[in-house]
Amino acid sequence: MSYVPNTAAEQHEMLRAVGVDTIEQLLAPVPEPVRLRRPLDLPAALPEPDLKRLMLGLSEQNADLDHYVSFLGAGSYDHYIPSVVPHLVKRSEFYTSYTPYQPEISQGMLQAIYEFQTMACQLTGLDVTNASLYDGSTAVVEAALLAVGPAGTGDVLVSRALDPQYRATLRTYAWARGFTVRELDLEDGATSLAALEAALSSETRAVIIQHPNFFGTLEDVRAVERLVRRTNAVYVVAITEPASLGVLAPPGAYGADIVAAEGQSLGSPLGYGGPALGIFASRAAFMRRLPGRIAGKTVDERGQTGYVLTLQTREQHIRRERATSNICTNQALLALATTIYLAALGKQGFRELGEQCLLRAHYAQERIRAVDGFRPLFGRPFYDEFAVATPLPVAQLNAALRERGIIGGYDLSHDYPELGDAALFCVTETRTREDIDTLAAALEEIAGGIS
Amino acid sequence: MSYVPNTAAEQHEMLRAVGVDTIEQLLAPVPEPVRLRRPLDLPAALPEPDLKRLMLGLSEQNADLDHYVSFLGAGSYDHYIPSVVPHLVKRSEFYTSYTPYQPEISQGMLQAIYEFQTMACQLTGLDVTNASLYDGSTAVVEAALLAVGPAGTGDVLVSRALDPQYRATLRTYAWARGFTVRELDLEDGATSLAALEAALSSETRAVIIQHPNFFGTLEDVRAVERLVRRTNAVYVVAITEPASLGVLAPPGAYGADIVAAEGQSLGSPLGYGGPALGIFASRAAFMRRLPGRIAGKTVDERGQTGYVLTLQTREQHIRRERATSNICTNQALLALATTIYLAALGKQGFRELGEQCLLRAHYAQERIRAVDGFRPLFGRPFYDEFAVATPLPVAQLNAALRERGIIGGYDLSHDYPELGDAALFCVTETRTREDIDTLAAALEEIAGGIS
Amino acid sequence: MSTETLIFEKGGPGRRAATLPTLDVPAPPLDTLIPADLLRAEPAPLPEVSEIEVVRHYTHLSQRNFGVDTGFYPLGSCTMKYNPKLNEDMAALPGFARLHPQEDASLTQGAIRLLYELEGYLAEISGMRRVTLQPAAGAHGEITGLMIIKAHHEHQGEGHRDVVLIPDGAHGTNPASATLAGYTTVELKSDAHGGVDVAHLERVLADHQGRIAALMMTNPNTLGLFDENIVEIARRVHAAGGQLYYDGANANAIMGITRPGDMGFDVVHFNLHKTCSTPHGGGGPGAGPVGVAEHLIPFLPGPLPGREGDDYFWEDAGPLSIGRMRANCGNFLVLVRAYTYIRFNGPDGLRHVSASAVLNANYIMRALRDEYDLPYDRACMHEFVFSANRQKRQGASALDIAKRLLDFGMHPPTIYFPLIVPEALMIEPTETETKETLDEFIAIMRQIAREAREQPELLREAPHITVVGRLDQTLAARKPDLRWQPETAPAATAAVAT
Amino acid sequence: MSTETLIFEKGGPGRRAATLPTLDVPAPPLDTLIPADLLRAEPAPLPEVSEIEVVRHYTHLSQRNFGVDTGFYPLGSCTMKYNPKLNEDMAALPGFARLHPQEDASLTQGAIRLLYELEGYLAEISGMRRVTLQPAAGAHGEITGLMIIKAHHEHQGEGHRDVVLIPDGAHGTNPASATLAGYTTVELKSDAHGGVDVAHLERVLADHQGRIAALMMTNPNTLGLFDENIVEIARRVHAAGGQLYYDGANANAIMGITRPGDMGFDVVHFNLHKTCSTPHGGGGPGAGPVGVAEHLIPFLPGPLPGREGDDYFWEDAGPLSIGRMRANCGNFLVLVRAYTYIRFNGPDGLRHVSASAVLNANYIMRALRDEYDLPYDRACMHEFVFSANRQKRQGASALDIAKRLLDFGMHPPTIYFPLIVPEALMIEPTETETKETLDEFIAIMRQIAREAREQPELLREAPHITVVGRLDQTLAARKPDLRWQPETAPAATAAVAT
Ligand SMILES: Cc1ncc(COP(=O)(O)O)c(C=O)c1O
Ligand SMILES: Cc1ncc(COP(=O)(O)O)c(C=O)c1O
Repeated sequence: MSYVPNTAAEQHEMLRAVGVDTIEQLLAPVPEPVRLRRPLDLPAALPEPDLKRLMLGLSEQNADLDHYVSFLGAGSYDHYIPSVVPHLVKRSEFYTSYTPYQPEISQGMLQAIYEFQTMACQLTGLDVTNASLYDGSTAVVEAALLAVGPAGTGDVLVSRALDPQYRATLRTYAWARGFTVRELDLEDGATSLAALEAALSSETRAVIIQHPNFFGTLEDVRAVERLVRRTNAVYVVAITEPASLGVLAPPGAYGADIVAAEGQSLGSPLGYGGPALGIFASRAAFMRRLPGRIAGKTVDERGQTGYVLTLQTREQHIRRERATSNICTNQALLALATTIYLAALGKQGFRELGEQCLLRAHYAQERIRAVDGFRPLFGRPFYDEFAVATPLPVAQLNAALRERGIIGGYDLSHDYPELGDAALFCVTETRTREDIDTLAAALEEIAGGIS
Repeated sequence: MSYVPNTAAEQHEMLRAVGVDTIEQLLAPVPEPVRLRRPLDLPAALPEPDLKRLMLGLSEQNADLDHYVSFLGAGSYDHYIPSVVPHLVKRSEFYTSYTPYQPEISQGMLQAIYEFQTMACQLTGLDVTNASLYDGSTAVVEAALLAVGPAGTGDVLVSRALDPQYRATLRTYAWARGFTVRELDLEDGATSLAALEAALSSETRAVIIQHPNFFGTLEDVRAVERLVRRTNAVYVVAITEPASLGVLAPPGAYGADIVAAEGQSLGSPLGYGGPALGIFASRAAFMRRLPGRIAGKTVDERGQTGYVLTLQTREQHIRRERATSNICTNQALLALATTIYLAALGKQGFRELGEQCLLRAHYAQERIRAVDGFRPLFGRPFYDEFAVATPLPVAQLNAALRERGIIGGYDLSHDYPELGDAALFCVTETRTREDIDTLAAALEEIAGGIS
Repeated sequence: MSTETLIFEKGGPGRRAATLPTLDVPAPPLDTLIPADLLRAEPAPLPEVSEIEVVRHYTHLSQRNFGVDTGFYPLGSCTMKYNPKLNEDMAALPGFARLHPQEDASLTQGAIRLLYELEGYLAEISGMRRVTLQPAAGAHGEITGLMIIKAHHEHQGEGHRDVVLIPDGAHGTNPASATLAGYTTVELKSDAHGGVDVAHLERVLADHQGRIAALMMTNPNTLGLFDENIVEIARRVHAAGGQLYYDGANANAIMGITRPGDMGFDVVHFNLHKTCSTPHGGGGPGAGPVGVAEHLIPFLPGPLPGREGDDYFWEDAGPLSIGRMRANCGNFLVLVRAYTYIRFNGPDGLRHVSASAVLNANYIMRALRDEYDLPYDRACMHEFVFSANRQKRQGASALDIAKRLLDFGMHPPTIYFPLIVPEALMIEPTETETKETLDEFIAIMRQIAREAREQPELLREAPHITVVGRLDQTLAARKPDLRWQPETAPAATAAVAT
Repeated sequence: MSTETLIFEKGGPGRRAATLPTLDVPAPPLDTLIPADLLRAEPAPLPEVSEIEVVRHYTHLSQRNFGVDTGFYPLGSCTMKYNPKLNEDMAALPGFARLHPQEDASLTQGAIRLLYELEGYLAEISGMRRVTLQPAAGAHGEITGLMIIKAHHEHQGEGHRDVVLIPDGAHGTNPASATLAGYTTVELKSDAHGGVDVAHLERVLADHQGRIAALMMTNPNTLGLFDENIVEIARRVHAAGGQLYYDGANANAIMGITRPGDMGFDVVHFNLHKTCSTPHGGGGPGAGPVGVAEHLIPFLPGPLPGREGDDYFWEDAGPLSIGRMRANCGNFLVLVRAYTYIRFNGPDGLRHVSASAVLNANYIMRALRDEYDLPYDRACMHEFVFSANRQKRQGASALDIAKRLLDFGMHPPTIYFPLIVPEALMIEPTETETKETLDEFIAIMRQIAREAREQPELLREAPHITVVGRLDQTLAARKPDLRWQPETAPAATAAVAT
């Protein structure tokens, strides 16, 4: 099967017009030694009904969050997506279009990107942003690359409370590009200011913290800024949970130079981790060094307002090896989803979202800390995630929770063995009081059973 | 909550413009004695996320056919709906539009109806058709009403092998309108020709048979026609399973005057029985007596082809009490779905669909008749349904099948007690050989268990 | 975009889109299973097109259509309000959409429960006792309600009651339904206030003494006016032995404000595709539940959803029931949407819906009444009717005004209905429109009124920017072309380019 | 439709669309939980709009956009083929879409299995041994592949290899990725046949002896031409100690016909958003899996999906791995679509896809070569490049031709790429277009060629029928306006009409 419309008879007619008898003849430029002279070893084609049945079966071998109560966060967040968002994103004029290189017939997508850029600025308090990057982790990488510049050398200081996957990604790029990543130790679940002060030097090109950090803990972002300003380093704030920006001060307000964020939280499904949405915002000074595509407003020859991709001389298709980044295909459709999501929530709704996550998480922390053997690991303020010391290994705890239809917190023991048995619980607006009480009761039961 | 956009402040401003202080004042024409001075006694509003959770829960209290293997037909058929169908039907320009009374901005819907009308003619072999009726049962009613004419009297002969729900509906309308319905007895699962011959008279306005009939059995449609032609009666063929038209002769070919069909089978979800789609096709002679809306092709002042609703002088909004029917809102969106469905299957695919249902049903009948105690009730040719005598009450049999995730055949004992313990099995292209074999094995097990 | 060929003119022999399941059962020749004369000789001549052709064709058709999501749709009597996307998603849930109507009640507890609860909600909103969800649309509800009345009268031994009274402003379905139910209709005149002329009613009741079966009316009526005499009217009709039928097409004006049951009505139909915002779908499907007062319950069509404790079931109709009005339990997936809508709004929300609909209508009426004639100058409910008499004299009819609105990207109002207002423009903004949209409409309508004065030909020649211009309706009706036919031999059409 | 204001210019204070869950937990003042200086003083100034405003606004924007479902999109190098609707539905299944990446493997067996099998399919199609599904797009695949090569060389003690060879026709991402991976790039010239100039390659290899890390190339290349010397080229680069990197952007030409692995490539990336028809989404998301030959497996990023019997799991990367390329396992929902696509087509279907893509390209090339200059006159693969040199002399550039196509409802070809062809028009019809569409395109292109001769200003002034005309790119770049700001005080903008 295939989606090729033309029949054998029609293809024959076309071949005649081309002046050959068979498609084989057209393939003559492919030399015989490299021709594949057997069928590909793949499963036989399946018609749509059979395939749908197979896929439904595969999908149902997974525990979807409509049917499991989950307390996982750790970089990916389960927020409710209003029905309007997919309805509009799935307009085929959007999702079947290419990058809007022909502005006259792409005003819809271009205007939506311009709106996305505006909202990203509104949330972060920064001046400029682009049309999206791959995800939060690569956005952090791009921030570091911007900071180290064309030379590609120097130090990048990174909090150990930056998402471990982001740190791993950054290390990979740093190794290839040739700059150094130094990790900053933690103190009570936040970046140690002493460690930062000690690490700063004239070689420091960037300081990267996450806020709320990987533990959900709020960093002392203003103190960090004061220290960073002693050098010429770029102050990068990573955000994996931008729903927090409903209530937390915008990074622009506390001096961040760049925000590198993961936007999945804002209107895109979890999707087992992808596609995700890299958001990159910065001060105006970096405008001509930004990675990725940027939409701008202009006028047409008739004087009408219109939108185009602009500042393209930063990009690979113009600058090639001297481009600020190699990104080409990005995550435009997720940027569109985020734009619609934020428009739907709006000024008031987005604030309430931030509040609800915060309040529910705090209620959950209260409930869990009341269970014998569970103890908050850190004393600092947090947003919608918090780390808890557990009376048994988290793997064991979570296995017992799974039997009750609950997906427990993220097991911190792999990434932070020094914390002992510890889990990171996330509570968004989608978790009801009942869900939380059920979790607490289950923890009680499980912990009780072992003691 | 509500979908009202204007805020209290904005409504206030509007009230000022109207010249009143409160909406209450605008409601003054509603006299006090009939004012409702308490809130409606309804459940409190639910925000979208809570409501979605509630609805998902309700929906999952039902056994959907993605998760149960079903052998139910009896008027509603489980065919595979290609993904393209809902994708296109859900274009909001279609589903949020009203009846296309303003043709200049409704060419999409009007052209689709014109295509629907064409396809309905192609399938039935008749000349004209309308833009849809409510469902198959009311389409049969409209056929009878057309036959009895404005006088509203006379006899309508109806096969007892017409869907029992259709007969019940027809009886209701006949009582109100004042014509007589006489039911024709059956012989080996088909309309008795002798009974028909005996019942025909100068009072006979219509003869209504179903083909394939309620038992899936094929009627002797040509013999019926010969008998009907001895009178001036209208020969009406009802069809509940139009997928059969992929392989069966079109009713126009064997002399039917009217086809009254249920179109759900062609591209609409089962939806617990509704919305359904009434298809009504007839010979050209009845064109100006057809019920419902009709789209026609014409030209605009610039000479361009365009489509309009036409022959409206038949309709209630023009002719009021002398209209051919009272129908107004119809099932346009389902007609659109059917049009897209039939276009997607196409000439070849629709024929194959017909073949597959037929072949799978025959395989199933073979398998079931091989099970001890199960015996086909009738010896006549059938399409994708067949009646089987069962060795235990069908209610009991089906309860046992349910425990195995199987939804058994339709229990015939209520509508046709004379048949004893008997079930009507339906097998469409969506039932695999494995499904059928599983059913046979289950029947064996269940029947074995009782003997 | 300016033309789109028919799907039949696309593709070519052998093309196809959908694929069927792998055939995994024996496939003997069909004529060994079925007599050859019952088989189709040739496949039905359906289109032969590929998937991309199907998709582009119907995408293009959609682009030639206007919906609520496209723009303002102030179509009086039709209540073209915003159709919530949530409701679409709920109706598509497999547990609703992939449900067979003959499944055992034990397998459909959620569905029956939803219907049971919806029945209760509609009863409460209308002030009725029980509600059948079977009718597929408003007109279907009408005939259902009238049959219930007929059965009631027959049961009372008053089967001779054969007259149904219908106000002159009524929708065409009212008289058509009455005929279909075997009744004779008598038209009631409107008074100078736009309500039922009570004196005339009195006369008609006297003229048809003993024959009055029912009065059918809407309130607010099709002028958007609330008939203040309703209690009196009800009293008189009841006194004459008639039943009161409420055409609920205008229920968007009254939720939580007043109830037909409290006004004295015995039967009510809803148009859920209006009041509860289920999409009109280009003409349907809708749903037309019918509520009745206590004394009419025995005559309801069946079955009805029932409940005992936590168990939901279908209760067969009793011996007095009129019987079935259609197969199965109604337009279930439409009912799912209506249920979702009611649960989303709640009691306060529904009242806010109606109150806001009334405000929006009055706002437009007030802003335009200097430019357009207002035959009944009173506060309106959720809609109102202008007459374009003045513009007609200036050279532009209601139709011309409607067509001119198309040039501004707005759907026109309903025109030439109700019949009692010459050059009627029936305007129903609904509650889901913003003040800005209303203001824009007002500005455009003022501009059009000015154009009617200054250059009426601009209106007569409108629309100017649509994909087609005014279409020849006469030709369409005189030489009906109702289906495509291959122009010459079928083979020739196959090669026509996309 | 001719303008659409920004979402920020709509609505007004207090309006909102989405509703949040009922808050059912205690709600102390926020500043009792979080220090006030970490809190936002004012809510972010997002739009304040109702649901109908959101829906109409983005519906209108969509109507101002062109997609594959709208019409022909012969955009060279981008493979704008039909995006099957089935694939969209499969990616939306809750069991895929509502899955958290940190769920235990025991809860995600279906997902891991899908990825495990997809890896196998891609390995077979490319002739590679293992494949990482992590990269988010082609360019991300490129840098991943180059890092793998770098790690390999370092492991061999050849970390000094710092030169990546890139043909002059290459896509811009190739050199950009090489820089990002810490390499120096050297451009390879094309020969008169449009392939790599083997003599020049020889010289370059000699000039940079011991420094060659890799050659990156596409085959068919960006001219749509298959480089017949590929085996020889591979031999020489390998002999010089370099690795061969295959840019798979053009893989739509080769499925089942030839395999990069068999040509001698060591690393391959796929653009699933091209070859496997996952939608481009107006610029993304895509997916750029990278396959490698046996010797490079240890360097792949991790984790990789693993299997033991019926059990699927994630296998952590080994000690030689380059590490992570991003968070989580890749653009999973894109991979679901690609998996569905491969299973639908099967081995014969995929070969038919590529063969048909090749046929369609040759068909257009042949039909238009008398009107447009064909710099390399050979049978092409799935795309080809014309030069509009002739038209340029007549007064109409490649850009003008592109803009003129818009007037006919078609998307233009890629223009001015590859850089080695002046006034390039790069045409890739893909296999999902009908003969009729190709014929229509041919006819339009012939008409445009005639117009270029006879009235070039028609082209220079094109497009004539789009919602906006040619836009001022210079202004956009000189005075960048990259975000909306309230014009005066925020309060003033709230009243702007829709
Ligand atoms: C006042 C009135 N009554 C009855 C109807 C008929 O309802 P339906 O179209 O649902 O059959 C309508 C529909 O337009 C109406 O406006
Ligand atoms: C030849 C070629 N290489 C690489 C790329 C980059 O791929 P992506 O856009 O997926 O990053 C493209 C994309 O257009 C391309 O055409």
